[in-house]
Amino acid sequence: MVLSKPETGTPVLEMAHVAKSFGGVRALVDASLTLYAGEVHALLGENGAGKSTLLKTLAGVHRADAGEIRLNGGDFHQGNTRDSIDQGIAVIYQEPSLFPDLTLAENVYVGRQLTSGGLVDWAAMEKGAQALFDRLGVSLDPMAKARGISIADQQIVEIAKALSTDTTVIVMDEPTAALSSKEVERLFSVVRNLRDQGSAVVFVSHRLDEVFALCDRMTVMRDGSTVASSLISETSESEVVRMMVGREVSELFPKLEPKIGDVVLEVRDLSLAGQFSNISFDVRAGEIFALAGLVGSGRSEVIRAIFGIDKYDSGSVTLLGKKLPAGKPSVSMAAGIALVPEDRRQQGLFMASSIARNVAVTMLKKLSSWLVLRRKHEESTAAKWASTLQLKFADLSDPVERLSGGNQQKVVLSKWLATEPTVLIVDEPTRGIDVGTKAEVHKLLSQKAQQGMAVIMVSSELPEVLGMADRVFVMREGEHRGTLDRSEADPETIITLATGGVMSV
Amino acid sequence: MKNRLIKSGLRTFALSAVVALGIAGCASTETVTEEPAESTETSEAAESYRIAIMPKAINIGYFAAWDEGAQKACAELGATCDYIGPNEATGPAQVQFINQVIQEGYDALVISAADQNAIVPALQEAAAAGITIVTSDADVAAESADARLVTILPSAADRIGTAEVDWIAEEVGEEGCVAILSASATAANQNVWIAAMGPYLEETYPNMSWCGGDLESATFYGDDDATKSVEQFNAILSQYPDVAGIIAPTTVGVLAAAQEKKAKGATVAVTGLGLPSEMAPYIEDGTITKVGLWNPIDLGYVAVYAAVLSMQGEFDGSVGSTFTAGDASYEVVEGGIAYLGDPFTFTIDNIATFKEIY
Amino acid sequence: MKTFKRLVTARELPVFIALVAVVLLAGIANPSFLSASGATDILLGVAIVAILAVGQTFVIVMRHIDLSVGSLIGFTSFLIGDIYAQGYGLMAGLGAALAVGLVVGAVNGFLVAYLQLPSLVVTLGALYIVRGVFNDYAFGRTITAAMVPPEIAWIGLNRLGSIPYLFIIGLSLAIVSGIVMRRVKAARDLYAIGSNPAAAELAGIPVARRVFGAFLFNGALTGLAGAVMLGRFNAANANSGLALELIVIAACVVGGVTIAGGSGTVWGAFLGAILLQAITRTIGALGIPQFWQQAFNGALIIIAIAFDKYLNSRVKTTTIMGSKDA
Amino acid sequence: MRRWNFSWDKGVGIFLIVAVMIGTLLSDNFANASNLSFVLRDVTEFAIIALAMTFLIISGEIDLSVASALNLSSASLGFLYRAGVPFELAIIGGLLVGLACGLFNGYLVTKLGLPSLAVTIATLALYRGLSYVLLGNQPVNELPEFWISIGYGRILGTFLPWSTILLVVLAAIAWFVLHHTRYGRWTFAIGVNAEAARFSGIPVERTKLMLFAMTGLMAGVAGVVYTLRFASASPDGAVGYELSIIAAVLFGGVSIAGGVGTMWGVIAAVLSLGVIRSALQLTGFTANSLLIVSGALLLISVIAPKITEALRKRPSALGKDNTKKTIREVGNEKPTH
Repeated sequence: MVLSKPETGTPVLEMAHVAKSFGGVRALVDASLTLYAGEVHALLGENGAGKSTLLKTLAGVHRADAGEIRLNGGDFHQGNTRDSIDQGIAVIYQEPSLFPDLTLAENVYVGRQLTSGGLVDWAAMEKGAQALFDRLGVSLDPMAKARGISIADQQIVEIAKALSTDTTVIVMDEPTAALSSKEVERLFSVVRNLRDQGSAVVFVSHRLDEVFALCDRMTVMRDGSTVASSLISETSESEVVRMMVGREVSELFPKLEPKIGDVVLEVRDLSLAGQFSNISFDVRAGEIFALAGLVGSGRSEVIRAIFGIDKYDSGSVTLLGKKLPAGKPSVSMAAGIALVPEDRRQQGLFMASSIARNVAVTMLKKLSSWLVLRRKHEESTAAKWASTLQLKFADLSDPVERLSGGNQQKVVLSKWLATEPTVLIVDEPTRGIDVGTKAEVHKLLSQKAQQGMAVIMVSSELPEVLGMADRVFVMREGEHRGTLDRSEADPETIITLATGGVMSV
Repeated sequence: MKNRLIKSGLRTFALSAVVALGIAGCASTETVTEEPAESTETSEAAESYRIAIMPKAINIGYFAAWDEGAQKACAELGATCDYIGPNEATGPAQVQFINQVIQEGYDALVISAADQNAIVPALQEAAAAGITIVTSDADVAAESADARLVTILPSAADRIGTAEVDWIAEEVGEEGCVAILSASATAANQNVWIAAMGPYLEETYPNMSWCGGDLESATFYGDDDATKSVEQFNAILSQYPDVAGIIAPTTVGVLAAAQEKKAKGATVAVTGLGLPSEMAPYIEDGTITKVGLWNPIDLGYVAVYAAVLSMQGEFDGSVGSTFTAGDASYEVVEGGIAYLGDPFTFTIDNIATFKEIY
Repeated sequence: MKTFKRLVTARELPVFIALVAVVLLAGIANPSFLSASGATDILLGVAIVAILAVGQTFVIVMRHIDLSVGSLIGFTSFLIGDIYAQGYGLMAGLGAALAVGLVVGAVNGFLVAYLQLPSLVVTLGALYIVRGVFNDYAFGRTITAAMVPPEIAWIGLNRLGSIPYLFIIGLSLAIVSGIVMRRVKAARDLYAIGSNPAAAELAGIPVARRVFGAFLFNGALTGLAGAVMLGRFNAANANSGLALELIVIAACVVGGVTIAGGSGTVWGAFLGAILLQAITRTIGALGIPQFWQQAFNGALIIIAIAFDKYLNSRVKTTTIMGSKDA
Repeated sequence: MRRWNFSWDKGVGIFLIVAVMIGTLLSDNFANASNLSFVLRDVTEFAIIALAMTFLIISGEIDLSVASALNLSSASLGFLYRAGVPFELAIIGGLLVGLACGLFNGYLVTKLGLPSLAVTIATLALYRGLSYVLLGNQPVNELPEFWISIGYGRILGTFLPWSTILLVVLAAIAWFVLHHTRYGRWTFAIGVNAEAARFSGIPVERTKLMLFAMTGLMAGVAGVVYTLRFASASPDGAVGYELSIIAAVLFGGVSIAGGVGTMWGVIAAVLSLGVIRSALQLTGFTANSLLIVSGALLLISVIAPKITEALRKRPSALGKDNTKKTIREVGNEKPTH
């Protein structure tokens, strides 16, 4: 273990040698985390390294099998989620968990509503929430229902929730995954503010640039154990990556020389009220075409409309000279379009179903002779793709929910590559995936493009866009702002186009 | 009371145990067939017949009295009678029990038809299996009369209908409009009685009429359900604020109407067919002046006699043939029907006696 | 201004407007409908369903359902009369009714909250078991007016001015429950649970205990409501309360308590029950033939659900993650 | 290597065998051809609708209006026949009405996006009401002898009711479609995660509409069988069947949360309930006992898998299984992880 010199004073939180097993699987072997007041502490590691389990132990979701947890020098009581909250632990999960039917004010105070005389005091909660929102510099109506507010706002509400009690430790599990850079900046200023007021913040992210921009110290985990802990200023990105994966990652963006062919997909004047308008572009065989822009700029909506999930109001989508009907995913799929969606768990997978069924779901027709579905073919197809994509699994009949995030994404990719699409659309293909698998996915996309597939990629990670794309189509507020060739694409230009000229990072 | 509850609980537990463990033993712990009737030794019955007594539904109080009469006859005749039937008064539910009667090889079936059509094929199958079938209280449809040997009904249909019209006429002073609160729209008995009421009222009482102008607009269906009957009673009042009287030719309906009349302090006159035990409080406090009903005990009693006598070869059910049950004699008329006689009426004068009986 | 805005956007408002419209329509067509006795009819008729709808609301806002209420209320209404008739008195009967209600509620609650079984299946099973035990217990016996405790009979028969006491019981219950659901912490948890069960767990809400508590409350309320039912009909038999559960759920749905959980109020459910009752009565008052009544009821429930959907989709803004179908 | 997993549908199969054995032991009148024919005939309508309901519940929806749709189909048949339409055409009319009922439910659920539980409570009242509108207080009887003999009679020289042939054919088709065609796979996929199904190019709404339509059609078929078996059509037939049918389907191991179930589990469940009813009757239990047994079986069908699951806690990297299955799937669901 590489330990840096400790900060002065007693740590706020000390988790030492924590171990936790589920059934026979050891999720935590020897995990330690030390946290001081007034610091932003990065918790790093690949998916499956044990970060989430460690944090859930702190949150009271799990109970550690062994190890010691001390809070403010005293014993930390491992009870349920309520007990952890009462001891000053606030966890903001990757996907904010608000209650859509409740008002924002009640969301802030949920489970411990303000009362007067034993009854819930709505006026006090409204006032309190308003004060918190003001402090965080956001204009949200505390009495509005949470349903429908943006993810960024949801995160702000979660932070307000954490601030509404005497919180000593705030844990943020990948809070930036779904945020635009502008929103990330707002979040960062909120977090710095918290730090300056003496809070201890644990920050989990896969985006190393953010970690280096924001955090003071970091702890790296691998395979259920803590492998390093040091000041951010004493390390470098490449060193962190090496510690996370346990080896050198030489090529995160293994871009192959493209062989651009003819136009396969023509999108003309596509509009959907309130989402995007007059979007036109061509995509050629063999190219990787990136849609860039802030979250909420309409990128995902455009590709959803192309695939047919949402019905566009006007315009046309033409594939290989054939016009596709609006709002018919099954037709688009049969015609040769594939969509690897943004939300893997909710949109990409049938979590409780087997790996084989997940892979085969897009090609049931091909696997049937006349009406009869041939199960042997289903399994052999799944097995073929599993080995092609180097999927790690025990049995093809295992439910996909037992796989790690990266392997789950491979299953989604398998099911779409199996349809041998002309156009492969990927929406945030590497979100929440560890560095190792990330490189594998990039390599795969490159290969497929080189073999003649047209790839449309939506990504919020600039390095990914710059590293992979042959052309970059930048959107802002539902409109096309410019198209850049690989040679002319650089972070500044893209951000300028995406933000309307105001540089924010 | 407590014992019953405990018994029910134990039975539930036992049943659950059977189900859960799939073991056989429990089923023998307890069965709920009627206690065998006290075996008064009889001289005339050389062989002991097994007879199934099947009500429309076993949960209806009226049929408990009906079964009482049947059991009495069985005891007198030395027959073994089992009271079996569904817990919902529908034809399809009854068919499952008719099947059981066939399967267990009963000699005879005395049944009150819950549905005049739906049980006919099942009855025909039972007859084909050699089971003597007597309907009592409620018959099958006239077109299917050959599905049973004979039916024992309280009074001629028209007589029940006209009697009820006479009762209401007396109460409203032969003036004003009258509505009907019936059982379900498809209840065969009620429909026949109501059909007889229609012209009789118009012809006999010139100053009386059906609310809304005709029989159809005056008839409401409470489906023999307490809640719905009360609702329909109120519907009558709101639709015809000038209604003078309501005839409820069903025990559930008349009870609901009496209760609602009392609750609202309504002035409308109510009469119909009611069980004395259920109607007694309302007759005693003056809410209701008069209701009528035949004696269900007699219906059950006579039906068992008809079945046994037929099996003994002393009665063939043909039109004009006669048989004797207890101290009365009955003749089969057109349609294969034997009638008990005019319905009984209950007023403040005799209710005290009858409320103890049924 | 803010208060006014909240009033206008409240889900209960359209239910209330519909109710007023229905009553006016019927009143124009048939003036007797608007009389005091016409109102008394509706109020008396609605008491039982309204009370059960109040209890059911506690369950439905948690994304659960309780189908056992029809069997249970029938059983306890019979039990109160039977125990009184056996000479044990009114309080023993009410005690037994409460006890049976608590037992059924506790079993439902235990299976749903702690074993995490689907409430639809559990309470459907309870519906059958309770009805079976009840029928076995009643077995052809009926509770007649003479067997009804006089206090209960009195409450069932009398009224304050033209408002029946039974309705006052229902109304007070709805008012109190409404305040509880708005102002008591534990009751607010029910909304959180129904709105997002997983998040409720993470927010430190004792989900299992709350779910158990709501079922227990509904069981106890339904058990005691047996007394109201007995007072209403002054009689009981083995079929009492049959198929009442679906009417109760329909009343909740019409009143804006969404099946998906998380939203709806006790007051809405109460209004929904009155609206359904008023519609039933209106059909008669308008002179629509008897045989059309049920068809109209069904059609009107569909309209209510569709309207609810329309209202919600207007309020809802599309989210970035894609809007969900309801 | 494949583990042999205990699943509830297998339990139901075993239960059916045990129930037959117990019935045989306890009553001399149980195990014979004639009783088998009674049991088969009694479960036919339930079974036919249960076949379709299985698909519907697996897809995450529910239909409470089936008994009313059955009866509306029967009432329409009777209405048409009484109006002078030839009986064969009236049968087709009844089937079409059943189909229309299902399509209407499906339209409200898939096109207007209304929750199926609420919608079908409403159409339960609507379809029943329409039966009354059609027939009023006059049931239709005196149907053609030939058809009644088909409805009630047995295949010449055997104990098998004619309706059993229909049931066997429909069950075979349903089993095949659910487990051996892509349409069955779609049904499961939609039940597990409708949104992912949509993103996988499965026509979710069209499939659900079809499932509702098929459920309506099967209710129509059951309505015709019902009419013939009881030789009449009346406005108040088949009351309350909906909950019994749903109970049978759930007892057969279909999860109310959707995505789980087998056709043969459901068939075994329907037969088990018929067998148990018969055995209870023949051993002298009342109809009330059957209610208790039905309820207990339903509870056991959800409790037993929990217990077996708890007994062999499978190793899971996810830790606490947080997929709490509730009624919510009937409305909308957004699983949170």
